[in-house]
Amino acid sequence: MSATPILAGRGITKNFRGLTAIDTVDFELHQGRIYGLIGPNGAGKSTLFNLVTGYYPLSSGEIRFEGKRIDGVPTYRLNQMGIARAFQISKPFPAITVRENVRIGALYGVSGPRDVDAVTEEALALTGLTGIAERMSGGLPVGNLRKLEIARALATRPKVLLADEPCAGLNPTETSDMMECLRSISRRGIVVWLVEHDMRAVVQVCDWIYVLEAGVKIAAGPPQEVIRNPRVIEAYLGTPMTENGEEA
Amino acid sequence: MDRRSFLKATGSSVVLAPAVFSSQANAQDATIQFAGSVPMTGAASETGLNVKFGYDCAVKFINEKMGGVDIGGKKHRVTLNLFDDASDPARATSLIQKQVDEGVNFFLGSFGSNIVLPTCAITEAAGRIMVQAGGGSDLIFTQGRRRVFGLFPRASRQFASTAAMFKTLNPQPQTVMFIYTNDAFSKVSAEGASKELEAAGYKVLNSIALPAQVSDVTDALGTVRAANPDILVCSTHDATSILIARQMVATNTNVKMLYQTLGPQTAAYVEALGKYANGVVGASYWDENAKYKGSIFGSAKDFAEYYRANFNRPLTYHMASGAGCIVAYVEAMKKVGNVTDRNAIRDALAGLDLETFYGRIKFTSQGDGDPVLLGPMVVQRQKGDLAVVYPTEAATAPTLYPALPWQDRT
Amino acid sequence: MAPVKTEMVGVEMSMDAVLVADSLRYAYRGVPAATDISFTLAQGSITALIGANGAGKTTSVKMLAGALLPDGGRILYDGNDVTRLPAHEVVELGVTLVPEGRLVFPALTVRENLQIGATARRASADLDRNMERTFDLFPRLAERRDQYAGTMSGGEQQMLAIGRGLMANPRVLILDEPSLGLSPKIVAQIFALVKRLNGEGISILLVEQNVNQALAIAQFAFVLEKGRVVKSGSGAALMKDPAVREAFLGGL
Amino acid sequence: MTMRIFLLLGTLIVIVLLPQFLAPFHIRVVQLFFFTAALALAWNVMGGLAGYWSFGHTVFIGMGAFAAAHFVAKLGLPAGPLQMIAGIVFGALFCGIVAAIIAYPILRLRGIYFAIAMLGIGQVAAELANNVGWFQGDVGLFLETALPDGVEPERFFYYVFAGLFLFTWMVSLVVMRSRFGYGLLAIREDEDTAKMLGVPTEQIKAFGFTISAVLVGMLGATYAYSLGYFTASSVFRIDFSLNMIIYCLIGGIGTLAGPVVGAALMLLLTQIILGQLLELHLLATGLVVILIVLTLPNGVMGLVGGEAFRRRFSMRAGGKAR
Amino acid sequence: MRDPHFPDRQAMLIIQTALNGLVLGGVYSLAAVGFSLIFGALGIVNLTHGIFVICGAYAAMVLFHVFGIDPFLATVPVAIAFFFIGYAYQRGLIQVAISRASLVASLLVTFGVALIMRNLLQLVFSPDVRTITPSYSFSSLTFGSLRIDIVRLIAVLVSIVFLLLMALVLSKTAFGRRIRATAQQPLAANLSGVNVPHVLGQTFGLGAAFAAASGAVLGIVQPFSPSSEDFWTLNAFIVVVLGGVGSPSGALLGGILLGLISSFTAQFIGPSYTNAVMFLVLVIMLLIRPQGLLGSAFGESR
Repeated sequence: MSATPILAGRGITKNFRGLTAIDTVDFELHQGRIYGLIGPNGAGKSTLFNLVTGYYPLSSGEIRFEGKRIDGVPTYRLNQMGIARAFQISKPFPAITVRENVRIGALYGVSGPRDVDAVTEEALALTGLTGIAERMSGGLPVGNLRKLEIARALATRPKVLLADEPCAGLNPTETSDMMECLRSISRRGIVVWLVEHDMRAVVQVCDWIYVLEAGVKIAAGPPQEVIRNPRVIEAYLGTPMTENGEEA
Repeated sequence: MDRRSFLKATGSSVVLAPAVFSSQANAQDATIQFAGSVPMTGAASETGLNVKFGYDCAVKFINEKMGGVDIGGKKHRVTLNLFDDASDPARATSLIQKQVDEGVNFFLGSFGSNIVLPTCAITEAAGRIMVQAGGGSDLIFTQGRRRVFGLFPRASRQFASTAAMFKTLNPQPQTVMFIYTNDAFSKVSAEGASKELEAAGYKVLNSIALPAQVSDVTDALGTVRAANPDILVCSTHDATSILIARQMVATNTNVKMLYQTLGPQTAAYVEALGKYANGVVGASYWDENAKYKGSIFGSAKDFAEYYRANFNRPLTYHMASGAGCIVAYVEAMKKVGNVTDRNAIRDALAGLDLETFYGRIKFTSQGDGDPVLLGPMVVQRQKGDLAVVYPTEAATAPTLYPALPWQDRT
Repeated sequence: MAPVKTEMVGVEMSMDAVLVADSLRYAYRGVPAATDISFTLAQGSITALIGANGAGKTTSVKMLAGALLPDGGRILYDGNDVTRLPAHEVVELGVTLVPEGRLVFPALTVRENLQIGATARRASADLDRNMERTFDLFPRLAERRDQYAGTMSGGEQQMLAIGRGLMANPRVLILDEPSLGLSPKIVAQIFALVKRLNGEGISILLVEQNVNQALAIAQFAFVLEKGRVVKSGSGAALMKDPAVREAFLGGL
Repeated sequence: MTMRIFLLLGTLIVIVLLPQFLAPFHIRVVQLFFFTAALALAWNVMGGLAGYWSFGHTVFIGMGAFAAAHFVAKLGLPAGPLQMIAGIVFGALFCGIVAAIIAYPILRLRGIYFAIAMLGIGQVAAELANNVGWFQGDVGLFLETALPDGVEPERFFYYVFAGLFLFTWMVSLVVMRSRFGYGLLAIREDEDTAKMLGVPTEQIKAFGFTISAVLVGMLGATYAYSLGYFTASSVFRIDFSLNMIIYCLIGGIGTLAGPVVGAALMLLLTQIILGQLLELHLLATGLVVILIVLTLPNGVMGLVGGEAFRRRFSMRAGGKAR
Repeated sequence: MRDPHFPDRQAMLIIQTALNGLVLGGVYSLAAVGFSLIFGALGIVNLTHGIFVICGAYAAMVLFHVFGIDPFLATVPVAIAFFFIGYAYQRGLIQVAISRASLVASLLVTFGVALIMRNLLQLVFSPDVRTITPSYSFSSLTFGSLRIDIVRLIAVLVSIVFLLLMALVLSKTAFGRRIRATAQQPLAANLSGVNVPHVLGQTFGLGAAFAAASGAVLGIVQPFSPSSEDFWTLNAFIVVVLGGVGSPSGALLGGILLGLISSFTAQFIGPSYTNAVMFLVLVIMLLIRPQGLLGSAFGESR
């Protein structure tokens, strides 16, 4: 990890009315990898993502994207620079079609010349949504909503994709599909950072995992290392796990 | 697809429109067609309805009692086409435009200068005539219009008779204060009165403008108590007048004379204030005891009797003014001898000088009512009834001045 | 997978069926969500409904709970037709659904949330006793009884939602994805709790995406696909079924 | 494509020739239709596309009218078409500038709060226009057009409003097809998500708001010209604001045709009702509104956005009411 | 010219103005209670609110003139009657519109009903201005040079009683708990055994009852006519937005704030600017604190 990280945070802290939600957290994301972020409910995972995407201002610390300070930059600008996010609770634009949803991502997103139609179709194809592109997104089942969430983020042509629980509510088979999708996104040179509770998925797909508990980073490292960390087991896993991420 | 549905919409409105707005332009020879709008709903509706009842009363009398009116040797019946403008000037303009386009020649006025002004601009531009008893704003008459007549003197001249009445009071009042609603008519009339009174040597202490809808005048009354004027003049809508009077009683704000242009004449005012209405002074443009008479209706008393026999709404001067408009029209038509020559009828109206049940109807060269002949009488609530206190020759009772403090009224 | 015939499903445990879904149908604004849902919940069992997203699981349990009126079919409870009963009357009979996504009342305190759970007449007399039991089951809720539910973490909210369901004194508890979005440690606690409640005599209908763990604790399970029940059997048997493994267990 | 061009040409020809076949009052009704439909379309840019429901759009009708009247008075041009164009352009520009200034603070509000804030702004402007002597809102302003000989005012304003309607329609069409329009749509659907997708929501809302204000200001100034004389109460009217919303809702909010259809429908209905049911016209109008809501829920349901207006309490998620 | 009593007078004027404002504020709060509840708990912007208020005034007027019942006593039967009217209205019309279309449809439906009712009131009672004037409506309390209209004072007391009642019902009773639960999560409330349609109807009925009862009192305070209904709807709207949606203390605070603004503007700037200043404060308030002074009593559910 010698090169400049594409996205890095140092000393990130966030206070809400005296409550410290995130406490001096550091992280570094490098090109070509898939990262995980795990921790108990309420540990601050979504808050950290909200800080990185400029949704909340930092209380202290700094975030750098490709070496440039980006804390304080508005959300849409960050997206135009190349940071995209897929939400935990799917937030499709319900009253328009799947294709239009993705198209909005393609129309805006990273600035510069683009072929909107091509980008849209590519994102649809990559997530396997081409077949239902004309359906209203409001009535889609959870699995397709998660894919739409990813497709839309992808259409903004990001360099970094933050995915907040893309597998919540998916069964193991659908989870595997989603992981495969994330891998192919990663192969296109997009850095993926993933919040996920499905440990089997996390262990299989991630190259590096950060663990948060009560706003504090308690562990970071390759999956096999992290799942054996007693503190992680105590705080998060409950029981030791096999190297596949299944309960031992 | 969007274009298609748009086309459909446009098309259907075109197809439907003629069916819907069947033209009433072809007035038959033996009718006189009057039209216009009045506020039957909305803020001005209380007085608006009064005026409408006046119009209705005149039409009913001419058609039923007189069996029509003889013009150019032919009996003419009167038709009346009134719409509700809901106290909304824009709605009124569209309704008037509709009637102009349907070929109506003779318009009756709505109530409220803010409605009369834009509507008379339309009738004037189309060369039609309007005789009205609801718009006193100077602007109606000072913009060079030739076909708009008002039965009332313009706002700035309406206070002449009242100022003269003040001169008769003993002890002589020294100070006057104004409260007025901030609309075209009330404002101008308050300003006109203020000038007139200052010229007559009274001290005008203060003028307070109120918005159209008020829920509290306690603060204004505080100012009144602090200034302690001899006379408080309110140029306000009837609801506001009631509110002012009631709160004056409640906060024991006493003046030697409370003068309210609109309010004391109405039944609602008496119902609301009961004994406290006694002593309040107002303006009235007509009274049934006045000794006027004319060919239609006969005397003022006859009008009052006919009205009461046929209509339930309590009689106020607005009914007489409304009926007076139609009487003025008909008298002018009788002179001309036909009901179609707009120009001749306009000239006849402009030259009218004729005694009617309403008084001697004569317009100034600018179209508003003659300030002397058609200016208001001063009335006062006395023992539950409305007494004329000025002009002296028409007076039915002397002015009670200074008025008793509120708590002593019976 | 071929649809299972309705009669076949009911037969093996019709003797002690507490809740029966018979050919239920439902469509949202013309889009079918359930076309032929038939299954039974045996008295005292844990029964799982599994299936892909959009297969009609949530629609099915909402119909059972009275929150959706079926377009066709019947629901039997203790042999009585309850198809057209609205939700609050279904609760009165002893069937409670803990909905997907928890849906706690965020601006009510924990205690108030639980009090609402005891709205039904069948439960109001036992309010205090049930409140104690819930606090015993979830010490975390007892600690936070006067805190607003909206300020709690996802795991705590899920516990509150289940606790609220228990306040209604249910004979049948329907849990719609209780493990959704929860960390492995909490998920384990939830499944342990489900077993414990079942041990206390409550029949449990479990909708889960966490198919491995659901099948591990369920005596019976029904597999839904495109709005119909296509397979049924014991949890253990389905776990071994290759088609089920292929479709829901990630092929492992 | 050719089909569309034919349709467009046909529409244009109909609009141009229509007055030849109509009585003056009918011309006036169609003129009123152009005016209200254009207002509804202009409101629709923010209300329908972005989901920002303004309850006070009449503020721009009033501001446009007042700005135009005071501007031409200052300018001292003789009454005539040139003066009128100057007045209308200034009225529109003035509204645009005011909208651009208030856009950032006011558009931070969402849902019902934005709606109420706009209502408040409308009321403040109306009260000031009515009570600050300089504005002359209480005594009224004259805004006259000297027409060439032989041109009747209703015909003249028919063509003026037809032109403005077509202009507003074209602007709406361009907006809806553009990247900017998709941005508005994204804001309506979910503003936070839109930000995450790189939509510069602040700028887009402000721009949309300004466009809407410019269009309404232009229409307001023209409306004042068509009245000839107006007071504050003739142009700052809450019912204007309400009508814009109701026309859009009834026709189908967020679409291009909806506001136009809604305006045509309601205008026809209310004209009939006003003409035929003197003392009952409020009652009849109320009944019509309720019946439309109950029988045409799809027209009304539209594509409503904004959290405050989202469906609530229909727990059965579009299912049958029990 | 120097006024020797200047400081004294100025102080008394400020005190009198503040008193007037407080009292007027009580009147505003009173008229906003029902609106606040319906808006807060059901999310319905009830454009029929002013109609309820005016109907309450007319009902009290009839009871006063025909049966000689004091308007303050009349609040009780009026409230009971309007509870049932409100309940039937919500379940029979508003809820139907909401389930067929959307929540926003309720806005249109209440708009339509307001038009209809206004028209009916005009037919029945004529558009004339009416008042209710029991003997005490002309009395006032006097402290030195300070004066307070006694009717308005009673109105303030009644408004405090109403607000306390509403606060108690919402926070302390099982019924209030059900209202709040339904407001936040209707589906979950239903699944917990709450008869949601019934509770929605009851909530609306309660709001209507408060509105009509306040109308009975307002009828003594100031003249009314069918066309004054929109004034009360608009005022209630402002009060609620200022104070905070659905919160009884918010309604009180909002009303008093509005009353003070109105009173001080009338005294020191001019009565014709009161509306302008009121709305200006509303807009500024929205920009600074859109949730109102006290926030929503029903959580962040809207």
